[in-house]
Amino acid sequence: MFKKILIANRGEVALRVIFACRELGIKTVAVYSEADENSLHVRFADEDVCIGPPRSADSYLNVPAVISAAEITGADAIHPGYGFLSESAYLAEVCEACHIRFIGPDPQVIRLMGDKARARRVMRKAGVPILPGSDGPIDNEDRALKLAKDIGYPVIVKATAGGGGRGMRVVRAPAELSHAVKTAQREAEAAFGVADVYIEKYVESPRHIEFQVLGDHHGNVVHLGERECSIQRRHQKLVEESPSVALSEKVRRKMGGIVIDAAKAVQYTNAGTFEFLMDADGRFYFMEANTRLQVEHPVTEMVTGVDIVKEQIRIAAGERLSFKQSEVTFTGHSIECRINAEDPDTFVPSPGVIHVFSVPGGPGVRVETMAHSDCTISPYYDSLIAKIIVHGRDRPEAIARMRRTLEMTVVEGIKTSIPMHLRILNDPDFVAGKLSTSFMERFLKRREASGRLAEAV
Amino acid sequence: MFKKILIANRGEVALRVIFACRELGIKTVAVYSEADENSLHVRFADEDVCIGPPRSADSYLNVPAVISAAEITGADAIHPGYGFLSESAYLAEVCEACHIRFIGPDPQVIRLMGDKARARRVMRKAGVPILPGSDGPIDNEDRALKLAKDIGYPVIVKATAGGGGRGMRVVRAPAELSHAVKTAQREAEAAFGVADVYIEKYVESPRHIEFQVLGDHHGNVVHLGERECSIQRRHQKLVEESPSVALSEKVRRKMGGIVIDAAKAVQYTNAGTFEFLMDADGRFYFMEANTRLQVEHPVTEMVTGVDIVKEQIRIAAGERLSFKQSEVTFTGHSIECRINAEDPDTFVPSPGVIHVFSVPGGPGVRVETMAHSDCTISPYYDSLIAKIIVHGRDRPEAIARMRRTLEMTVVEGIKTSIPMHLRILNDPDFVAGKLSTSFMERFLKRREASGRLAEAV
Amino acid sequence: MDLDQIKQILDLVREHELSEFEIEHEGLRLKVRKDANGAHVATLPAPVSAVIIPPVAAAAVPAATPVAAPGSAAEAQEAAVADMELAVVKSPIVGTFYRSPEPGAASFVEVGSTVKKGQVLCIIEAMKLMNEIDSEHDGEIVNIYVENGQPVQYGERLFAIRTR
Amino acid sequence: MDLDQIKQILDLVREHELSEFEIEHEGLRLKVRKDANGAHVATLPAPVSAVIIPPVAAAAVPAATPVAAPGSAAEAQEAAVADMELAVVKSPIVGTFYRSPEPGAASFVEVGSTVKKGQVLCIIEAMKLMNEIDSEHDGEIVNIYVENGQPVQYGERLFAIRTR
Repeated sequence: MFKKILIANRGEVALRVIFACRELGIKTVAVYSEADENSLHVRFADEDVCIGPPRSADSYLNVPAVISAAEITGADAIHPGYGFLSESAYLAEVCEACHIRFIGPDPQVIRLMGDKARARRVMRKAGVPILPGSDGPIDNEDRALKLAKDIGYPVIVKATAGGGGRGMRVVRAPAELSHAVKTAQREAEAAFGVADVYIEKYVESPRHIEFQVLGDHHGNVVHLGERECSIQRRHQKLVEESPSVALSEKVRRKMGGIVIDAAKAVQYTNAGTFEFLMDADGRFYFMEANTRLQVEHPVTEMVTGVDIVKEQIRIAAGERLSFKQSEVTFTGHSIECRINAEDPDTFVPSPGVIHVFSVPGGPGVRVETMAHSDCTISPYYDSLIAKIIVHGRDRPEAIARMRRTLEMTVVEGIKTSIPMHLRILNDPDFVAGKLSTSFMERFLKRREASGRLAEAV
Repeated sequence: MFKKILIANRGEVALRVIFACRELGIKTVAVYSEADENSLHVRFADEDVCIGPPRSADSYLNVPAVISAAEITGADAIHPGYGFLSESAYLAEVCEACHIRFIGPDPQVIRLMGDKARARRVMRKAGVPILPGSDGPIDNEDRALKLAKDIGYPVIVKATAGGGGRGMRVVRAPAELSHAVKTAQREAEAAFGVADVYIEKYVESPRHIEFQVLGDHHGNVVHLGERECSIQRRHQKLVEESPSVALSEKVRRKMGGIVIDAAKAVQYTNAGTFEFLMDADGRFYFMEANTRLQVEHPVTEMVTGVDIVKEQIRIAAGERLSFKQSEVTFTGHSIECRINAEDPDTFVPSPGVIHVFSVPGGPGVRVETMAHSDCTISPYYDSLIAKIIVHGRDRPEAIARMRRTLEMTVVEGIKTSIPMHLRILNDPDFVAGKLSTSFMERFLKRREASGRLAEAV
Repeated sequence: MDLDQIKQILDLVREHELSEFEIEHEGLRLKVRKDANGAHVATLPAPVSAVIIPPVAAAAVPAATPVAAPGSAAEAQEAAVADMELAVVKSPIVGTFYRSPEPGAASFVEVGSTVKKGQVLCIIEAMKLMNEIDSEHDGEIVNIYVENGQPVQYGERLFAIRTR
Repeated sequence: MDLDQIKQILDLVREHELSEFEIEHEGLRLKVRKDANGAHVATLPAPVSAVIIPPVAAAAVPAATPVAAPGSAAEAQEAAVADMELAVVKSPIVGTFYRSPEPGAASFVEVGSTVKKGQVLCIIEAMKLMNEIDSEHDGEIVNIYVENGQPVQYGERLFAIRTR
């Protein structure tokens, strides 16, 4: 097992990794930018290294600084958390060269999954259902038009290097296609440095369903069931849950088997997530695989009892998975709300000093946060200040529990998304489990229409 | 179901009941003494009533004030929490007379279990193993001597109205008996107003094992397994866990059956706990039944997934138990540490202002507290400021999790028992599960001997 | 309000370099004045903080209440004297407040009534018992804070009596 | 009203530079006065806390560092002047600090060495790369904060140079 792990991240996920390391008896090294000097992850790591100024590009995204920090502290592994360098094949490669274990999949796998068009091809070959579309980047307008006609409109144009909603365009008629491709290419070029885009079938109001997998270095892969993350705004997830009300036990088993086969086909190791769209008829289409810990991993931990971060570390250290697929059980229902420092109506970020911070306890409540009374939420990084996760015997209990937890959460000094989350939790469609990725669009329109009346809080 | 519940308590348990009420959609009424005006339970109840000055006897123990508060707010039920009036048959009777539902067993059952000598007799009749001893109060010294001789020394003299270690004397030889009885009677008279004492066999270094039961008003009774609460100092529990390492599944089932039969024999309803001593040979002896929610109920909730407070409310409202014994499952291991505002070495209470309060999250961590940054811990009430409960896949994971949670808990401004708890968690006997009610005595002696070296924190 | 809170307020007064701080809240009145005049500090040895805390009401005993917002030290002293003439009768128990012995009957007292020590002012019903609340002062009723039939908490203000 | 609300009000009072603030609302009365007399501060040596913050170092550029704890305003001024002549070289990267080009070789600089702008002061090894750190000033090395072979963080002080 590792002696010392450097955590190349900040905020709640850095703390999450410290929890896991302490439980495993592993020392930790925090890295931090000058803006995070007083952060809890710095306080609770055994060692800490300042790696640069506040701007992420100069600190948390600075591979030489991270590697040097690992070298001068003698860390034998790096956990990248999520975001920042977590899907950097380059960091994983440098780690290999420097004999530091990268806690994540091999660089080739990260690179493969990072190329969305290539990943599609490989997944299709592995028997994973994918949306009909171009097998690679579009290089010819006529062929694109013919393909779109074969698939049937609407189609979506997507950047091969994409993510976060950039470089995407929905096309509903042939006349729009050429313009959409060009715009998407321009956006992709600007955002990712690669202009390549591909076309696939566009599914109206799908559910976002993702499967969590864990694979060790001995050929064992298990899945930990699905998460439903359909509540998104501009491709940012706001509420996640497990299990999804849309999946029967039979479908869960079937899809679980498919993702295990897919993971094995690419020799996937460590933790990963296979994201799917699910259409109104219950058909699944592979979207992409995330080669890292997900923000929403706690909902899976709550229903399975598996500590995913500890498993990541054990796997990276070469241990075998400590359980078999048949030993994975799913109990109750879990929901996560991502509490952001932002105006709940306008979504404008609200950094600043939190004067009062208090989250209630009680059964089935878990809080992941770096916030505390008298802490500063920095404007340099993303606005997530806390993840509140609840577990209940069933979905109605989980919803009731989340409501009372959010109602009794006190954050003074900055604005948070809690009032918006409470409105979502009280929405009849949400309560009925009628979810889709267009939920938020409808929800916000309804709210606008009602003239911002009837505040839930 | 009830419309509005008055919570006749304060602190974390008042919040615990508010959680349950909110999840069930029931309004709440907080009562508070002048010392608790700014408490969280007052903030988060729907209504609140000041019922008296800081002294408990004039406020939280003041039955007319509590009943009047229920009447002027129109509450249709009272939850007494634990401590204060929770085992007051009188309050339960007045509630009956005022047509307010008391959330707890019937007054007769509270009264029966409150009379320790009578409870022994009834339990023995119901087939519960009890310690050999006098069937009722001792009225004659010669008979006491003969009885003690029959039982075999050591014996223990206990107040029939007893609790909390007062009115108790261990007797190891006939010559000490008479003096011990007189002292115990004097203490019992002073503490409880009733001088009656009884004699029973004294078990050396037993384990404290208790079973949680729930009974509805339709004759259904289930047990939720056991808790081991052997880590006590002066009869105050410091660390509790579930399950006990000392119980096999077979013994759990057998003892569970016995307590269900016993509960049915006295027509027990609502939540209750049957406490046993377990000797070195694994024999159980009934000690007493607590006719209320226990401080340590969360460890049972963590391993069973049952929300005991919600069940209490549903039962009191006349609902049937929502599950059968066969549906009760036990998953993993849970430990609770009672964090007190006290010096970890001298146990001297440490009330005052908490300037900084922060407890980490992460998987399997639950915190029950009324504390927050900039809150005042009042000297008027008991020193419990937080219960930290963890759950892990097994006992070693639970211990590691509790350690890292306590290590990363920040309480500034007052002293807390956290350093002591960390030392207990690192004690080889504790880690090995070698527990008994004399653990703390040995632990503190060893510590004294080592000259207070090697602080765990 | 306890000593800790008072300490915290004094810390705030220092932190914000206030010269005067006054608060009145639910039967408590706290006034703090601080002579932060630089000259005094330089020439006089003691920059004394003056804390005026009215006698804290023991449960249910009448407490002083201010009648005017003092604008200067002299006025404050006058106000303090005025204060001492007012007694506030607070509810010693939780219950329902009744101004008359039975429905339809005349009220025990009205604003302007002259009362004597021991005279019944009202009834508070608690647990079906009618508890008569007596005046502890001779004086004149100048205020009645609670409506007939309204629930009252422990320590809630019932009457103000101008004492003699 | 709790202490937090009072604190917030006082913060507002400060933020808006109020000399007096009074509120009365639902049984609460709060009054605050602040003697913010500028004349006093100006004419008398008021007990002002003197906070001297050296110009904050932009990333990796030399910054002034105080050499003495100022005991009075006059001293502080002197110190500030002294400060301005000192440049602190901070580490622009994370790595291992080496004072000489290779083991056994002579150090690039010693305390007392005269250095010129552009002259190599030390090497910081990061990811097996040897990064030479140059002086941005002409002057004299007056302090070396880090031992040879020791790890350094981003922004850690390496040298103090008395500039000319």
